[in-house]
Amino acid sequence: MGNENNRELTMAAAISEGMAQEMERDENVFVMGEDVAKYGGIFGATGGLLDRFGADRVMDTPISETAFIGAATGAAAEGMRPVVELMFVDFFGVCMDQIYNHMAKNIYMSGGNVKLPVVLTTAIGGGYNDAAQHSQCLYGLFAHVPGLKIVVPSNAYDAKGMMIEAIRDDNPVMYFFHKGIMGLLWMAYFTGSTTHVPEESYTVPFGKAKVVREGNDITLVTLSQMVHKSMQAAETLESDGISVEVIDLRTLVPLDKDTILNSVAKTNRLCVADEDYLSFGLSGEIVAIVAENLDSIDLTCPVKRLAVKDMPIPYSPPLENAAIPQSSDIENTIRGMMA
Amino acid sequence: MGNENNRELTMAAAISEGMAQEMERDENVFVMGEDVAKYGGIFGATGGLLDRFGADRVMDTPISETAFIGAATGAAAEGMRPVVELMFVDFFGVCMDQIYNHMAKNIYMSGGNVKLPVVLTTAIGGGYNDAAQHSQCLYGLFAHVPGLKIVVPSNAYDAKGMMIEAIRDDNPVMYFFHKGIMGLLWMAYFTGSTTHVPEESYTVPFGKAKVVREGNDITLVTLSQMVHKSMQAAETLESDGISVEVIDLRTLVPLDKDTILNSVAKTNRLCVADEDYLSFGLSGEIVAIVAENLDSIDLTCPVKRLAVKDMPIPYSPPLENAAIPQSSDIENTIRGMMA
Amino acid sequence: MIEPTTDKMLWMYEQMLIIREFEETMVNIYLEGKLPPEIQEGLAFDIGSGPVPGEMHLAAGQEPVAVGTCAHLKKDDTITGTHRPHHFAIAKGVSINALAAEIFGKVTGLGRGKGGHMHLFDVENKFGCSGIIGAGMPQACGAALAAKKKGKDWVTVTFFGEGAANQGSFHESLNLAALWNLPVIFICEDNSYAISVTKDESTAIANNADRAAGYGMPGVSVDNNDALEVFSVVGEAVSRARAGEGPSLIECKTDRYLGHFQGDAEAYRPEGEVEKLRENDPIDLLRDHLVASDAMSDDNEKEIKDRASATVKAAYEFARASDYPDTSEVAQHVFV
Amino acid sequence: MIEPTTDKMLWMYEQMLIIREFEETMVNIYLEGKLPPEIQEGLAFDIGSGPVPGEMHLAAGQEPVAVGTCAHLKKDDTITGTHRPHHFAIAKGVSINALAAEIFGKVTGLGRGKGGHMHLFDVENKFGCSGIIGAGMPQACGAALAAKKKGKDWVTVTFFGEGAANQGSFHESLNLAALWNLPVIFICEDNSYAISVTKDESTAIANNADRAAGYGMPGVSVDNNDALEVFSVVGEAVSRARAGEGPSLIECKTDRYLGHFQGDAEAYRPEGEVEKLRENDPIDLLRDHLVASDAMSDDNEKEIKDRASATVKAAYEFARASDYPDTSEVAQHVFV
Ligand SMILES: Cc1ncc(C[n+]2csc(CCOP(=O)(O)OP(=O)(O)O)c2C)c(N)n1
Ligand SMILES: Cc1ncc(C[n+]2csc(CCOP(=O)(O)OP(=O)(O)O)c2C)c(N)n1
Ligand SMILES: [Mg+2]
Ligand SMILES: [Mg+2]
Repeated sequence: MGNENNRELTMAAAISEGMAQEMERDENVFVMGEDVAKYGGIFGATGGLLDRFGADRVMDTPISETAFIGAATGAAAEGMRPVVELMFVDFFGVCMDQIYNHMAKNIYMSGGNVKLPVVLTTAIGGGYNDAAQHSQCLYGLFAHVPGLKIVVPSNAYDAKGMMIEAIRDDNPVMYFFHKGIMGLLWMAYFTGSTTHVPEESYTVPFGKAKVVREGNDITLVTLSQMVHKSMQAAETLESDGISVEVIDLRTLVPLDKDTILNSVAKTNRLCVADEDYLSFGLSGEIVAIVAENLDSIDLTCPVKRLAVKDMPIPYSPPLENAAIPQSSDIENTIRGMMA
Repeated sequence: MGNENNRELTMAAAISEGMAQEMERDENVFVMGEDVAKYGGIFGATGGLLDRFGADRVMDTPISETAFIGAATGAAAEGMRPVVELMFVDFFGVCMDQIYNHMAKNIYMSGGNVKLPVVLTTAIGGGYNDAAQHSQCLYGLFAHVPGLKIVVPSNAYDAKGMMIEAIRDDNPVMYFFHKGIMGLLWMAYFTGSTTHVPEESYTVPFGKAKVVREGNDITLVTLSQMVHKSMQAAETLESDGISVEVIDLRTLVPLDKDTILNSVAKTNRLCVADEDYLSFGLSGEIVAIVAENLDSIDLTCPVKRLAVKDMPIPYSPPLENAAIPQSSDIENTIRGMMA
Repeated sequence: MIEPTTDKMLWMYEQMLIIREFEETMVNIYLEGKLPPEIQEGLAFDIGSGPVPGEMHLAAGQEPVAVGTCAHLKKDDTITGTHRPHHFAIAKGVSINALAAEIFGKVTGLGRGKGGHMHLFDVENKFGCSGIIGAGMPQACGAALAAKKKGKDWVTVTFFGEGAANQGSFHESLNLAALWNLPVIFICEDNSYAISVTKDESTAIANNADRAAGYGMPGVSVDNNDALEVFSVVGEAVSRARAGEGPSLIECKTDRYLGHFQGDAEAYRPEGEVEKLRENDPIDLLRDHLVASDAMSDDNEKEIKDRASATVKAAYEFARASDYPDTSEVAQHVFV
Repeated sequence: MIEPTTDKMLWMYEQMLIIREFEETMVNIYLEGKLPPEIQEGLAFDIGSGPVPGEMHLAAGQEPVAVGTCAHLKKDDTITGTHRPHHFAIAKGVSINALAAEIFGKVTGLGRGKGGHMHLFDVENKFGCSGIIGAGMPQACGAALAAKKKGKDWVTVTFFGEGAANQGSFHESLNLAALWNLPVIFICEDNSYAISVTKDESTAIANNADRAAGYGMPGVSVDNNDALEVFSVVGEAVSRARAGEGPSLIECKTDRYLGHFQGDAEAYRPEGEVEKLRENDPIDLLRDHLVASDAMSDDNEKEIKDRASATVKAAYEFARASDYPDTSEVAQHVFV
């Protein structure tokens, strides 16, 4: 912490600070979910809120995701601004109807008459051996179905700004935080995710990807925790004279196609590094965007995608390690593309 | 009908015939779902089965998709071979956890010890103004999550053979039939879907796409009802001297990459025509497969994708017509690519 | 027994007439352009043709549930309805013109034609519905939670069929509503059928009202499809909810006169069942009560009937005369 | 009151000892390599390190539910368990070696290391479980349906927590089981907590057993975490199910001695609560009963205890000594 100008926060603290500032500003904002109150959220995203705002505004729920996530939609339609947590994204299957057939579609089906200012937060990602039902990312699946804005921060600064932006949005926003960058006391994390976070309220706009590292030889498109693995790989590759441009997508809906296209137009090579499932998802979309623009872009070599190769996430440490792309996989893939 | 050698069946009749022959052959096969018995399935996929096999083997269920689809998994684990219907794929959100966290993952999580011979059938597609919650395809979403074989027939011959193949498979198979090719008496359909169907039992293997029309100028990858729209477009284009190769994917998992790659290597142009949502889904995957092979494939022009452009399906006829790709859209797109 | 005032009763009667006429007129409108099937040889009917394509679920016979409930509701009270939503919408005060226009897919419709008949949203009158079975209950809990948080005495009513009562959302929502003491009233429209599946084939017990005990809330069953009895039972639940005394579950046995959707061959229905049901028509019942209690003269009756007919006629005329949305609207309103 | 034979009682006692030792030994194993966190400065603990990474839910204190139930089950009977599954697996007769090896992620594990502690599958002993709350109940209905179709007298038991009882799958499954008269027994392990959320904060009524009436099935509550009482109540339900008389709901109040998962700081627990709970330990209770009824001598007791310890020790040794799966296995078994 120390000096305010340099104040550093974990991503978890940044998220809860964003929520707190909006709760302060607007009495319609409230938080609900399993273990969000007394426990402060299993991954700390709502830490400290109960003490500050009380049980009426920070509500623990039964294990009834259909009911309470549907209730968030119902409350939002009446002018409240709920922030509701689905503890792990892996549990979406018990409540997907409320999410994608209602929260995501009611605005469109009403011809724009209904407003649904709801933020649905959820924990994603593996790397700590929680196996097939607790390690998925699935942001690509939610980006695929229309009507949800999809936010996937990689660091504390963005996390706070995008949380505030999300709460102020009159549309449903799904907000995905990767467990391995929250800065938890009980899980190893990429320290690059703990950053300077201004105390004052600020927003980070949706639909603007960030070039987190400039480079000339290849464009590496990535997001969430994989940004940190990508940066590690890029640093190693630099010492071998390979200059990697790393793009942090930050939001999937809206998607910043221009930043991707401009970069690939410059580097003429594209690699996508993703922790979601490989086929029919995020990585294919990024590639397709480039392939649709091959009149203005030359590719020096075929594109490459790194992702979970269409298997459930295995539990056993060596298997999980093999299933989820690692820094070294990114490195090797890019070396192969430069050969 | 007429002569057996030319016997034609609608896709609905072909599907129920496939089920019936397997029920005859194997007493472990049974059918359950909402309105599958007395009603014969809202889209006729189980027509006639109740009369033939009785209420113990053709079971109407309550509107409890989580319970009865989960029960299908539980029964399959004990050696039964259930065929279970989710009336419209659009309802998956009330039971997705049972489908994707259990039916799809239990085999893997058990290290291959559990077998799950279950077929989950479901109706897909729009074109008859049933609006945002009853018109989706969503096969791309299920192809994205690992552990489910994904079957998407476009005609009666394939439908019967793939139904029998599905029932005999020891893995969970999701079987998607498009309402607009079932040959229903109450919904206009593409008559090309009603085909000759042999009376005897036969299988159509998974993972083999079919070149349903050969051509040299462009490869048009498609599936399900969109095969028929594609064939219409291809015929029109032929009269203008544009030779379109049309590929019917038939299954998404496993996906026949070779047929796609071989075709595009020949035509040097790729268009994907799909009725699912555009972004982060099927069409991107097909494009990515080609973009990953640009060392052996030359593309004369950027690829193009036709799909539902990331909006819920609107009800109003002119809007629905604009939302879902039509024959004329395929035609125009391909003309543009040849210009 | 809570008795409605004469005015309320007359309102209920008129609303039932409007609903019945709206639904029964739709039976014919729906067939326009579908029969004979010009679209394709051999077809009996084409669901995707005519001025009103797609599925059509009508509520003729089920009017008592809608009017007996809505007679207690104010504009600020919320309703979440079902895939069979017209009667609820009309009784709640949703513009019948905008309702009809939505069903015709016109830009003057409630959702500019985007929603269609199962997806009606009226922000002003606080009405919504869904084509997904059981989906309204969680959202109703949220609306009720909002009222509580805002310190208002607004209540929320959520309707669902007896088929929907076996969907998981029922259980989760009733528990949540009771746990949080929410001002929400769960009203089960029990018309004995979920498409072709009878209640016996779907439900382990005879009365869904008995499930209320599993949530510690009152559960009442109304057995006679009588608008006055619905009025009485719902009245008590609304008072409880407004007074902060929490949720209730009410089950109304009622009758679906028409097919599950239009085009339903109803092979699953016992021969003559509908004719029997129609003999105890709830509109006649209320009419007789009004006449017997001298609350309605012959002139009154004629006036009300004429007005009801005119209302429905005007709505469908408005719908027909309206324009389709421009196709450029297709990409609008994914987000606001 | 159904009384177990002495042999059964001794079996129950030994199983409880094995389970307790298995769970309490795991408390320490789990911490290996996690403390002090060599991985990263400032970290208190690293969940992803050590021989047993990932979440770990232990059932110390909850043994009576598992053994009182499994004392009635045969190999051909099926169990679907929860995210807290070890006690059920052990009592059902799943190989404790293969169980331990799975928890260590070894190729000799039940799922060749692919599943992990929440995802244990034993086809031979007909045991499965899931990390998703409430997910076992529908699958249990399916197993029971299979038994019925095959004409066997097999029963299925599905366990779930009191937190899970508010998940929609509970409602759908109980209704389906009752409707189809399935040989399935729903056993709610009520340990008062769902992570940090107490039963009062999650459930609108005091006893989940009371919800059975909503499905027309018997519902019984066992209040004292006594293995003998669980044995008695479950025994009746198993007999009913085997006789084709349909499903039952049983609620067992029980005690979770440890955190929800290992690493849980348990700030939500009243000070001293666990110590209080441990004073009425169900293993001591059964021991005292065995001794008082002369069913177990001191020698017997020692022998049983030693055997239990040896069993657990051998299991963990087996697990440690086993190999990890080859990484080539990662892509295997998506399909069989
Ligand atoms: C989750 C879900 N499952 C199935 C359906 C298909 N469906 C539409 S209406 C209906 C029957 C509903 O029965 P009920 O709740 O009794 O209402 P009713 O039609 O009798 O008014 C079914 C099964 C659906 N729309 N949503
Ligand atoms: C559908 C779903 N929601 C939430 C969770 C997260 N979760 C895991 S255990 C648990 C508490 C379960 O409580 P209970 O059913 O009482 O079982 P207990 O842990 O007490 O044994 C929760 C909320 C989950 N695994 N699945
Ligand atoms: Mg009904
Ligand atoms: Mg518990």
